Amino acid sequence: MTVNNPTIPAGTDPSRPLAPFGRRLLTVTANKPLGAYRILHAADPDGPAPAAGQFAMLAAAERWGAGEDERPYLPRAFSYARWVAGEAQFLLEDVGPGTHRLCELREGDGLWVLGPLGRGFTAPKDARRALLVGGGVGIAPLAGWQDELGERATVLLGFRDRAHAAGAALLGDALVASDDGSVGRHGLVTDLLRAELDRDAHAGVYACGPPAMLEAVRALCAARAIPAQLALEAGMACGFGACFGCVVPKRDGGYLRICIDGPVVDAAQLDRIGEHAGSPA
Amino acid sequence: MTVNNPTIPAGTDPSRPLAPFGRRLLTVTANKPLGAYRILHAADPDGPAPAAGQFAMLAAAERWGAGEDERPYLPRAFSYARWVAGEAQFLLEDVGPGTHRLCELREGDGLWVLGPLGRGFTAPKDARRALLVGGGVGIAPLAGWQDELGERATVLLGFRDRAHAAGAALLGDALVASDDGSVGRHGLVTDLLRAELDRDAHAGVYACGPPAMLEAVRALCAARAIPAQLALEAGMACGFGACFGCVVPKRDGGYLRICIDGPVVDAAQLDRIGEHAGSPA
Amino acid sequence: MSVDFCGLRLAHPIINGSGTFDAIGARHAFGDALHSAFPFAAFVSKTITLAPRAGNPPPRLWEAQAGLINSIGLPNKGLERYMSEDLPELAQLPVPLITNVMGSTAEEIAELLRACDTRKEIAAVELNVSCPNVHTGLDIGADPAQLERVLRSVRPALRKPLIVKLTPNCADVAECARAAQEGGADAVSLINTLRAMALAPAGAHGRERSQSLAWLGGGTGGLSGAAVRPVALAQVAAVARRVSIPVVGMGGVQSAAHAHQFLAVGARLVAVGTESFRDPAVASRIASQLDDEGPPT
Amino acid sequence: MSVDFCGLRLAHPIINGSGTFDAIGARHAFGDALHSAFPFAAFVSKTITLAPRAGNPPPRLWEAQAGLINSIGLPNKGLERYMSEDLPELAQLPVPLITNVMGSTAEEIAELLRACDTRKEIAAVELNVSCPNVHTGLDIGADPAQLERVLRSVRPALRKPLIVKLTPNCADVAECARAAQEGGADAVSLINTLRAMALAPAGAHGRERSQSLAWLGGGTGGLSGAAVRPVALAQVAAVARRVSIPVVGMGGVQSAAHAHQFLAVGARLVAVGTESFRDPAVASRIASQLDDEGPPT
Ligand SMILES: Cc1cc2nc3c(=O)[nH]c(=O)nc-3n(C[C@H](O)[C@H](O)[C@H](O)COP(=O)(O)OP(=O)(O)OC[C@H]3O[C@@H](n4cnc5c(N)ncnc54)[C@H](O)[C@@H]3O)c2cc1C
Ligand SMILES: Cc1cc2nc3c(=O)[nH]c(=O)nc-3n(C[C@H](O)[C@H](O)[C@H](O)COP(=O)(O)OP(=O)(O)OC[C@H]3O[C@@H](n4cnc5c(N)ncnc54)[C@H](O)[C@@H]3O)c2cc1C
Ligand SMILES: Cc1cc2nc3c(=O)[nH]c(=O)nc-3n(C[C@H](O)[C@H](O)[C@H](O)COP(=O)(O)O)c2cc1C
Ligand SMILES: Cc1cc2nc3c(=O)[nH]c(=O)nc-3n(C[C@H](O)[C@H](O)[C@H](O)COP(=O)(O)O)c2cc1C
Ligand code: FES
Ligand code: FES
Repeated sequence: MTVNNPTIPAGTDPSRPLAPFGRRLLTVTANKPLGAYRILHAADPDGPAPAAGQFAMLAAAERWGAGEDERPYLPRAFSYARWVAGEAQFLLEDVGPGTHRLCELREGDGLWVLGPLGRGFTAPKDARRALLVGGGVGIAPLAGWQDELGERATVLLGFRDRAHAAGAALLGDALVASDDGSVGRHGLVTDLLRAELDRDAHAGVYACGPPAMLEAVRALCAARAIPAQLALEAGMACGFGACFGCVVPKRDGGYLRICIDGPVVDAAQLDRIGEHAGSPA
Repeated sequence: MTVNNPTIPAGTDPSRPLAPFGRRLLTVTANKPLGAYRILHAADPDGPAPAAGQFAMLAAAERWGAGEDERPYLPRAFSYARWVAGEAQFLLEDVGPGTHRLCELREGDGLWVLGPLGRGFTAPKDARRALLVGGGVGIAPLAGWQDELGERATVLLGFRDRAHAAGAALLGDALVASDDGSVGRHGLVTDLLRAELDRDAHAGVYACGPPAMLEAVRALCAARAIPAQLALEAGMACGFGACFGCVVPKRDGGYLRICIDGPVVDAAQLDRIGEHAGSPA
Repeated sequence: MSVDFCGLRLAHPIINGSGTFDAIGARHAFGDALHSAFPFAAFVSKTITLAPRAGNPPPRLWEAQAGLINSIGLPNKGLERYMSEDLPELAQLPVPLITNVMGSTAEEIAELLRACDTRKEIAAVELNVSCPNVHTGLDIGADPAQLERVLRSVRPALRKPLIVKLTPNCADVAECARAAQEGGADAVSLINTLRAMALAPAGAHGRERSQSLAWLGGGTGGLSGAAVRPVALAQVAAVARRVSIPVVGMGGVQSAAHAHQFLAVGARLVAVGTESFRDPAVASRIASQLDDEGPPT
Repeated sequence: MSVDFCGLRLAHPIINGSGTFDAIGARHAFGDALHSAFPFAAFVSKTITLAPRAGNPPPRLWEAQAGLINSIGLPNKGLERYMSEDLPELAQLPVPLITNVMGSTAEEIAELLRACDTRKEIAAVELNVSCPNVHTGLDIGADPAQLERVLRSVRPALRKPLIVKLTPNCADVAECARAAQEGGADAVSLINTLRAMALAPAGAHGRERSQSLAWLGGGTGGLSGAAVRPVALAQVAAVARRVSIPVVGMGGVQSAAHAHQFLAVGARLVAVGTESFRDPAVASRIASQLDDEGPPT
């Protein structure tokens, strides 16, 4: 019931490139501020290119409970924001010991990476346009997806304030809303989404952000029968299906493990999205 | 039986200046290599001046299990090598995670210090000369003691090899032996001691070093009825008498807690010195 | 460094802890590479119960200092679908399969054992008498007399090696192990997780004040990982001294040095659990380092 | 934030764990400053036994990941010298004194309690039924029925509050707490250390190969400190739900936030143990931070 039964054999699903077995040691090539966030770059010359929406489990090579232990103890999950020419990019928000440690990393530091993991976005099967809806640090997986979709994609982003809205620069050309009205439209990104759907409902929605936002997107799309793919988040220990920790309830009972059944999940599979599925921002 | 019953009321024993209650945050002013060792300096403007032979419990302010935990978890004990004009000096040998972390500290870093702790050396009551006998990193407490005794002190030091023998520079004018013969006399520091005692037995011995060395010193002095003060070491959790972890067996049964009954102990109180009392070098 | 374990010839002494590696799930992540580089000398499945279980509501995880608290709640497909859906896939693994089962009565356990007995894909059965996350009413594993009685009654149902996974949440684990041996166990394994709890951090994201204090959806959970290793080592040592059957030691193993310690106090095999979450391939590294260094002296 | 505890009015809810602070020893280190800045709202002495005990041979300590394993072995002067030598000194402390005692039979315990009963310096007695370092033959604290029986028989010997310090190494600590309450305890305290073990590191300095594998002179020891906090919190919560008498919670408390957690799950007082080794004054800081923040909500 909680186990995914993919119809596509492992290794042939384009939304799911496989990870090499075992974590690998990459080198940080840059770590730059972007408003309230940071963008961490790591050279990944041999790593398979991820699909947009996939993620990796990251841990700093030093001072991350490796051998002699501390908290952070387990690796942390991060969406690939982009993967360009053998370099992975991650968008980080410092919310606790793990993200804090990663935010500190400097060029040349070691980074343990297990990935790419999970299932990414899949493109609309018809000519409908793609609405990419991101909230806070949840904009990360939309960057690579926008790159891939190109002109078909309209990007709607929401942030709490100006410092966070600076993160919008990660993507091209986006409509922005902010909670405090300091940047773009004063209000929620779901207001932007409603307006877009009112204008033209022949769309597919791709969303990532905090649980309340994803729930609003889900409800909005469900009410209008618009297909939506939601990139969920949940506390993870392993990232590869081993711990059964990262679950979200399915519409028809039981749970999905979002590390292997997601993180990108068809909204139709879900019931109301609770507080424990969504990015922390 | 294991509790010390000092005849001198607390605070009036010159070999035992009191520590302020609670650890205090000092600033590292220097950390320099000395052969295989390092000398760590920390500004201690308000700290009471220690007696030679006293020690402090040290922990780095960052990355030392403070709040979010790791090993090193507990503080570590170090003899004051010197305390000059409000600056404490410690001689460090990197033998594990705690000493490693301390060896890494840089100027400006924070250092938690609890001290001065324990009972230091006491000067010979008559005109006899003082023989200071140190082995490896155990030379540390002899530095301040030599400063205090001045000309009365003859210093004999033993090291395993040339890199360690460079530590002899911590003290003035010393006779050196090395295990590999690379520096000074080829042999043990106890060979030097035997020769000195053969030459002039009207002496008091002050020794610090690995257990086997201290045991040899003890046996030598006991055989010749020469008074000896030994600065012992043992694994410590607290340093102030709380945990009963740092014990060495007493001659007449029971144990001493070397953090409050020592670390400097009259050799006559001890039986054979086992492997768990002595510095690691 | 091949090892004999209850008549099974294993390539090395490192296996996985039940519930800490899902060979079917992991294949979605790693593809066939998982099989060609399979890290464990035998594969232990997650606990299977007669009826399907959804498991506990989230959150199911809490990171402790040098440890992990989980409150997974034994989600599984139930015996029937495990047999029909999972066994064929697990049979493709390059190593022997140990199926872990749990039942809350002797009848249930006997039924689970009988089912395992008939399937040649299963090399041995591990009986979980210890999971602290699920309230089985009576925790048979903590009471030696009851444990022995139950085992005596169910043992005839299985003609394969039976490993009893003891609970660490008991007064005298060695006595429980002895009872397991008397009751017919061919081996014992330990430790399972220590009963533990975490509170929601003040002002935790999305957490409303009205909700219960407990962070985990299941209320309490089980502690694993580095933090429990000293407890695990003491329990494994005590058990190995008391029984003559082989012991599978686990709890916080992170390196070959740790594995050595469990072998040194008398374990025949060592299982890696939480550490696989930090690196799924860690067990291979541990096994090959053990190999390089030879058996511990 | 003053607290009523068994009729004692305490300035705040933070006390020390038995055996983790020696107010007499510490005075040699800190002098009178110790008394003027005394960090605990009551002082709990190290366990006292009828006869003097030397304690275990060294080494007695092992640092674990985020924890400490000790094998001290309850060294103490014995009841008589405690009463004659230590009590007068401890009576000078600015806070009430709780004397911790341990006996291996009901008779021994009754004798200890009777002796404490006569001395007005002693405000309350804590009975240690749980120390894992010493083999008392029967570990009365782990068996609820036996615990209740012993307490019923010894309780009349003491007209002061009796705190029973439970053992965490048992199958159902809440049941043991209930038994303590039935047997006449006025409060329970927990957790004591978890039974644990450490092996000598390969090639440890000075350690000869021929010696036993165990690092600690006492063989096994008890784990305390941050690593045990999740286990402690679960046990304290379970006990507080089961009994109506006050609970003293401890195990890995390092900060006011941690103390809050124990209070939130139902502890009346919180004891600080191992963390005092990292900073002897930490309990003052915790108490004043609790005070600033007011009672937990
Ligand atoms: C698929 C996926 C993709 C993600 N992508 C990104 C991304 O691109 N960028 C990004 O910045 N983040 C991303 N996240 C979120 C990121 O993984 C978390 O922010 C990170 O794990 C937090 O770790 P931390 O140590 O910094 O904070 P933690 O302290 O571990 O936790 C942060 C939150 O977890 C809870 N928490 C607090 N303490 C604990 C504890 N002890 N144990 C368990 N939970 C606790 C609280 O709700 C807290 O707010 C993603 C998550 C997932 C699952
Ligand atoms: C009074 C006193 C004065 C001292 N003065 C000095 C000094 O001036 N300079 C100096 O360099 N050192 C001094 N020492 C020794 C110093 O305290 C130790 O070297 C230090 O504590 C080692 O800590 P670590 O973390 O580096 O190594 P650890 O790993 O803690 O231990 C080093 C040794 O302890 C044992 N050990 C290994 N693992 C553990 C463990 N997990 N738990 C417990 N023991 C373990 C082994 O025997 C090992 O060789 C002094 C000690 C005392 C008691
Ligand atoms: C997430 C998780 C799930 C677990 N599930 C099971 C299980 O289903 N059955 C079982 O017998 N043990 C289960 N365990 C216990 C482990 O097999 C193992 O006994 C324990 O985690 C100690 O080992 P470790 O510290 O190496 O993880 C689980 C442990 C974890 C962390
Ligand atoms: C070194 C040491 C000695 C202890 N001695 C005793 C003792 O004599 N009597 C007792 O009841 N508990 C004793 N304990 C247990 C503590 O009182 C406390 O229950 C336990 O350490 C958990 O708290 P902590 O994690 O804050 O240390 C001792 C603990 C330590 C670490
Ligand atoms: S994170 Fe472990 S199963 Fe998903
Ligand atoms: S180090 Fe704790 S009593 Fe000496």
